[in-house]
Amino acid sequence: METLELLRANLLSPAVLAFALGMVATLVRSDLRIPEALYTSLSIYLLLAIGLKGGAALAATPWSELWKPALATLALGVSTPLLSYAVLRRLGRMDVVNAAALAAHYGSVSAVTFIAANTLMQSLRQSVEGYLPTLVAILEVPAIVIALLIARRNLKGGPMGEAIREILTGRSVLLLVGGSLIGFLSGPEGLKKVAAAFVDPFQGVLVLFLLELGMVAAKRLRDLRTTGAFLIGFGLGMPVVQGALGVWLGSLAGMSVGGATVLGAMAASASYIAAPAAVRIALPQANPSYYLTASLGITFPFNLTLGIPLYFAFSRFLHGGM
Amino acid sequence: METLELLRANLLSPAVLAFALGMVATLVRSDLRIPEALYTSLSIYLLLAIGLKGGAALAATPWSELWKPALATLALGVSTPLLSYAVLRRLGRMDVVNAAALAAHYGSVSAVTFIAANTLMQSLRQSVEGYLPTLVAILEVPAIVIALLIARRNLKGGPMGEAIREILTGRSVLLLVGGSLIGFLSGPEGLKKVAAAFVDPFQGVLVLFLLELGMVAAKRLRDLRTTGAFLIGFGLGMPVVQGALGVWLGSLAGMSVGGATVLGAMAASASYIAAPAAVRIALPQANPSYYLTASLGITFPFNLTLGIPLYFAFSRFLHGGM
Amino acid sequence: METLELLRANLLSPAVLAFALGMVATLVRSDLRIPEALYTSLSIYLLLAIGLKGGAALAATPWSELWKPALATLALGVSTPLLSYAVLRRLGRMDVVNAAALAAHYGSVSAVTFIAANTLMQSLRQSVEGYLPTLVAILEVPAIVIALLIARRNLKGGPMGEAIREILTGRSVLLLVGGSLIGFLSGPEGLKKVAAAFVDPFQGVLVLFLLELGMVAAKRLRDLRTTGAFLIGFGLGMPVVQGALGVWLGSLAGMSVGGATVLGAMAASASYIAAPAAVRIALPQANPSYYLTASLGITFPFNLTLGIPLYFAFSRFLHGGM
Amino acid sequence: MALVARKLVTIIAEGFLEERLVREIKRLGAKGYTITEARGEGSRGVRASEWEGGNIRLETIVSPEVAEKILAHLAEIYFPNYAVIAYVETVEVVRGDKYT
Amino acid sequence: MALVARKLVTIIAEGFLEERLVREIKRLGAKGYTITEARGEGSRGVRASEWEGGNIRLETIVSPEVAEKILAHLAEIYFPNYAVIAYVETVEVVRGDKYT
Amino acid sequence: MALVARKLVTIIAEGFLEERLVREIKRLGAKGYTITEARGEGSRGVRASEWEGGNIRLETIVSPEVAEKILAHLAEIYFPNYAVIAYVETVEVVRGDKYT
Ligand SMILES: Nc1ncnc2c1ncn2[C@@H]1O[C@H](COP(=O)(O)O)[C@@H](O)[C@H]1O
Ligand SMILES: Nc1ncnc2c1ncn2[C@@H]1O[C@H](COP(=O)(O)O)[C@@H](O)[C@H]1O
Ligand SMILES: Nc1ncnc2c1ncn2[C@@H]1O[C@H](COP(=O)(O)O)[C@@H](O)[C@H]1O
Ligand code: NA
Ligand code: NA
Ligand code: NA
Repeated sequence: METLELLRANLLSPAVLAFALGMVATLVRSDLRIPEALYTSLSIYLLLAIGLKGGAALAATPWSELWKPALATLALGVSTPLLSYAVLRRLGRMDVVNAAALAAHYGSVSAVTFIAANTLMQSLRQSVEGYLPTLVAILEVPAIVIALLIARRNLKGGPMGEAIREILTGRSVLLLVGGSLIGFLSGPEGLKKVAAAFVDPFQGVLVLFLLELGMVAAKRLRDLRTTGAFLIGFGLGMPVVQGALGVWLGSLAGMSVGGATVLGAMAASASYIAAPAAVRIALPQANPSYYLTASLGITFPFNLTLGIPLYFAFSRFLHGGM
Repeated sequence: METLELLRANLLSPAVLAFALGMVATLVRSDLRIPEALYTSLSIYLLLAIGLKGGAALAATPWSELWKPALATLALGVSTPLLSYAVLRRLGRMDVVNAAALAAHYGSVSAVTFIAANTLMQSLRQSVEGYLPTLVAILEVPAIVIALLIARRNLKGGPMGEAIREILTGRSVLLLVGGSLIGFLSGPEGLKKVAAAFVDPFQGVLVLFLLELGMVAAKRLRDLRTTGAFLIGFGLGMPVVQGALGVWLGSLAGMSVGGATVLGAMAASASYIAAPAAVRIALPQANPSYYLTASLGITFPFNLTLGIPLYFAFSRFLHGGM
Repeated sequence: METLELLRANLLSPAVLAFALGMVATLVRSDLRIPEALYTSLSIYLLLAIGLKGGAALAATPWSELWKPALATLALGVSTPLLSYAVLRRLGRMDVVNAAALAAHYGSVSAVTFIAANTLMQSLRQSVEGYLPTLVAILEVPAIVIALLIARRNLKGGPMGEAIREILTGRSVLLLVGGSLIGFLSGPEGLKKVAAAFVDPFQGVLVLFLLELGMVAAKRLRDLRTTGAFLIGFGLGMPVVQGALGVWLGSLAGMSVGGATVLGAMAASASYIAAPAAVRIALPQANPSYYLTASLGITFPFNLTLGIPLYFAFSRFLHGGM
Repeated sequence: MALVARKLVTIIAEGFLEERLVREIKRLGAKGYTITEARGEGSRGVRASEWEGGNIRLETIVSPEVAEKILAHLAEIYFPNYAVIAYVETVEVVRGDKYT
Repeated sequence: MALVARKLVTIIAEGFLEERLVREIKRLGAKGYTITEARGEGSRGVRASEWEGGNIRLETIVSPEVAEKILAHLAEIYFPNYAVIAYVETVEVVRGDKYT
Repeated sequence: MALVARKLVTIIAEGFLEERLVREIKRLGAKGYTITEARGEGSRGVRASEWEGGNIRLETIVSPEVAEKILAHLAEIYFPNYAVIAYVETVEVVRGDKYT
């Protein structure tokens, strides 16, 4: 499949189109509102479902196959926040607090970008490793901790211990890890029992969720004027760099074309559930306009539309394909 | 199948029975409450699902097949509000504002009645045209605009432009049209991916929605005393006239037995999502007791139970069946 | 299957593990919150789904097969609250009001325990009688009325008539009975139409519900200190006694191994939807810490984890198995 | 803009009391009310409503006499056994006759 | 702790008016607002919003002059045709300049 | 009906502060509180909580001394960095000892 054709397939998938519809709804000031309870319910569902599926797959994965990709993920979790921080301080001349806050977001991972990457691989009939959700759990936490430590070294911030407890017990880690354990312990047999709720309708539920995300992202775009050109460049350039890094490390660790693509998308993505919550507590002085607009208004739509196909093309290239 | 048998099949369908259960819940003053978030979520789901399915079907419909039914629908959208208005002014001696408000409701269309008609056709194994959801989108808007223009000609009302913007960007038009576009662009292949969420459970979700509608309709019935006998007659008679007109025009336009029935049900139905929102803004002086009680308390239950089977019988008759 | 193996299968089912995850979430003070609208929606769904399935099965059950189990259930509904009351007054030296309140809870039935028992039977491939949901409806009401009458005889309480109306029109009875009627009237044909929403995803939905119940139950456990050791013993011992009684009566009435197990679990369970609502109105002086902690914090987790496998073992024993 | 003083009575109560409270304040003379969903903690510790779905916060603008009657009624019937509190303050409204 | 007196204006209105009301109170000088979802009953009986999703309860802390302007505006535009009520009271705040 | 004057402190804050605020007002002497979900806009423009699920509106009836302490605490810890506002007013309650 040509790269252009690939792009077309991605842009015309129900999920991406629903995201666009959400943006349109906000731009034309529609009275469409996704109830907050629905939004929260969908995010609980998606996280738990990823966990369940991943855990059941993990039960069938030998440790020998897992440790290299896990290490690669950890390396990403440590290097990407440092990289982001350096770029923001040196090139962007940003203050310590806001640079650290952004680094926490870009080092961590967005669960929805992860899902979108999986979905594209699936519709391209590219098989991916079953243990990938475990990698999401591994990637989510370290970056945030590292970024907060950087800020801490440079100034007195909010309560650090509380922020770390918040990340570890936060709903996204809890549901991912908890769901994985449930999937692992009850096994493929257990997964089969709940598949009609957690596996089959998954992609459809994602459509509803992206409708809402589109509405939120469009609201963020209104802040673009105040955040400046550098942040736009950062929000578009950083994912490409980190995505390439992720694909490359994943390939080194022996992952498949599809698996390395998904790892690349994970590295390229910026967190907008776990990170904002932790940053708001530990670095209350940081300006949310910066980190929310960049991660949700710029990087997420970029990855969803162009980024993931790009990482796939790169992964195919690294694996010797075209 | 005999008409009586047909009626029985419709009345004993899970959807109609759930509507009845909802009415009972209100009448016995049960503490059953459908959370507003669930109600809103269900309506978003239903509108999006209709759109998706319709859009995917549209992708396979040649324009030559579509234009006649589309024209018939437009004719209904223009003629039925004028007809309603004339009846209400002449026979009902109603004032301009309330007559125009009711005309907006009866000229527009109720998405749930549309779904119920489809559901009955499906269980009778009557195939219907896939482009029907497009007709719903066509029928929804014009009647409201016309009715507001009538009122405007006769008196100074609220902000007209805002009311029209409200209709066009309102959630029901947005989700129907947006969903159709998603379905159209991603095609049958895209629909298949989300079928486990948007196609298979559709009828079950409708059951939950009708449970809530039954509760709301029963509350409306309490207002019957204050609205008077004429409105009851209007709420029962108007759908029959408009339904017959719809079936007839649909048949003329070359639609199938099932398709003409559904178009009839659409014409017969009175809007209770888009129209009340627009009327509340453009004609705040109109009395909601009138238009909500008539459309939701009288016409909707009538169509759901007796009306749709009646339009089907008429459609069969027109198509030369028994 | 050995009893130990059976226990393991139950403890490692997704549903029980989700309950445990919910408890963990509360214990580590996670920010995970199940929106109240989701919780309410799930409980509406579960009750309606039980009713629908049961009603459709009932349509195929001859009266001759039903009357004995129905009588056994009624006997349980009358005897278990009296038994509980006697134990609480004699052994626990509890005051009249709180003893009656607890008796109402333990005489009535918990719908979720009922579902959990069904789920275990299903994964053990034990067929159960289709009319069981009807027995739930029969068991739910009498105990509450009897307990309130006991309290009334001994003191002046709140408005008794209102409390009874509240039970009969309460959402759990309404949805169970209403759902059964819908299932009964629309028959297996009707059920098939809504199966993709109400049958297939049922077990998955249960997982989400138990996640929330685990969170609530863990909050209850914090009250254990104030409620005292006797209540803990009561919450663990009473279900065993009543469960054995249920299994025995069910077997006498000619029910299958699986059916008698489920009836036992029903008798063993303590209500926490219908009973608290009624007690709060009729006996406002009763202390909710007692009845909610015992039923939700102790007895429910006990039944979910150990109780149901125990009743199954006993049922197998009574039916001459091992 | 002629403003008139009226009493605003706020009642915080377990959710299941809603229907009953509304009936009773209407009987005592309230011409309208507004309810928001709430949650909270007080001296009574755990309550059934915690499981049953939270508290309600009911506001009603009334004349001083009706306010007095409502408070007396609550103090007699509800304060002993139910988790209910209430407070009164003076507010200014346009169209004072709407509330009496 | 230096406290300053400000006016708290509370508006209860049909939900679909939210966007419009917010725009207008800002234009009249409000520097912020807080909204909670509400439901209620008043003299007007049944309303579209009952079906459309309830009322909102909008609070805004403003100077006495802005409070006056908001009430006058409501009384002119909304009270005749919409289900809207409003009341004012005096509250004390820290950092009074935030609200003017 | 003997009514006693108490202070009603209303705090509007980003939702994720709930747990912390409740802990602290209890420590400062509040005997109870009521929370409703809210949303709003103020001088601070966009905030994390917009995405994280809105504000809370926390009410607590306390003695004048405790009210003073709560406001001072908020002004010191929260006003600089978080989207938090607070205001106080006097209300009348039955059973004044419940709140002190
Ligand atoms: N001091 C207080 N300030 C504000 N709300 C309170 C206070 N005390 C109690 N409440 C509210 O009133 C409800 C019942 O209180 P109680 O009867 O003391 O348990 C609680 O759930 C709170 O919502
Ligand atoms: N006396 C009152 N006290 C409190 N809220 C009221 C009162 N009257 C009306 N309301 C609220 O204002 C809304 C509109 O009232 P109305 O315009 O009288 O129908 C109602 O839905 C209530 O939420
Ligand atoms: N003048 C005001 N009146 C009412 N609520 C306000 C006002 N200013 C701010 N708020 C509320 O306080 C929150 C935080 O305000 P701020 O810190 O100014 O961004 C806002 O989200 C509003 O809910
Ligand atoms: Na990343
Ligand atoms: Na129509
Ligand atoms: Na029982």
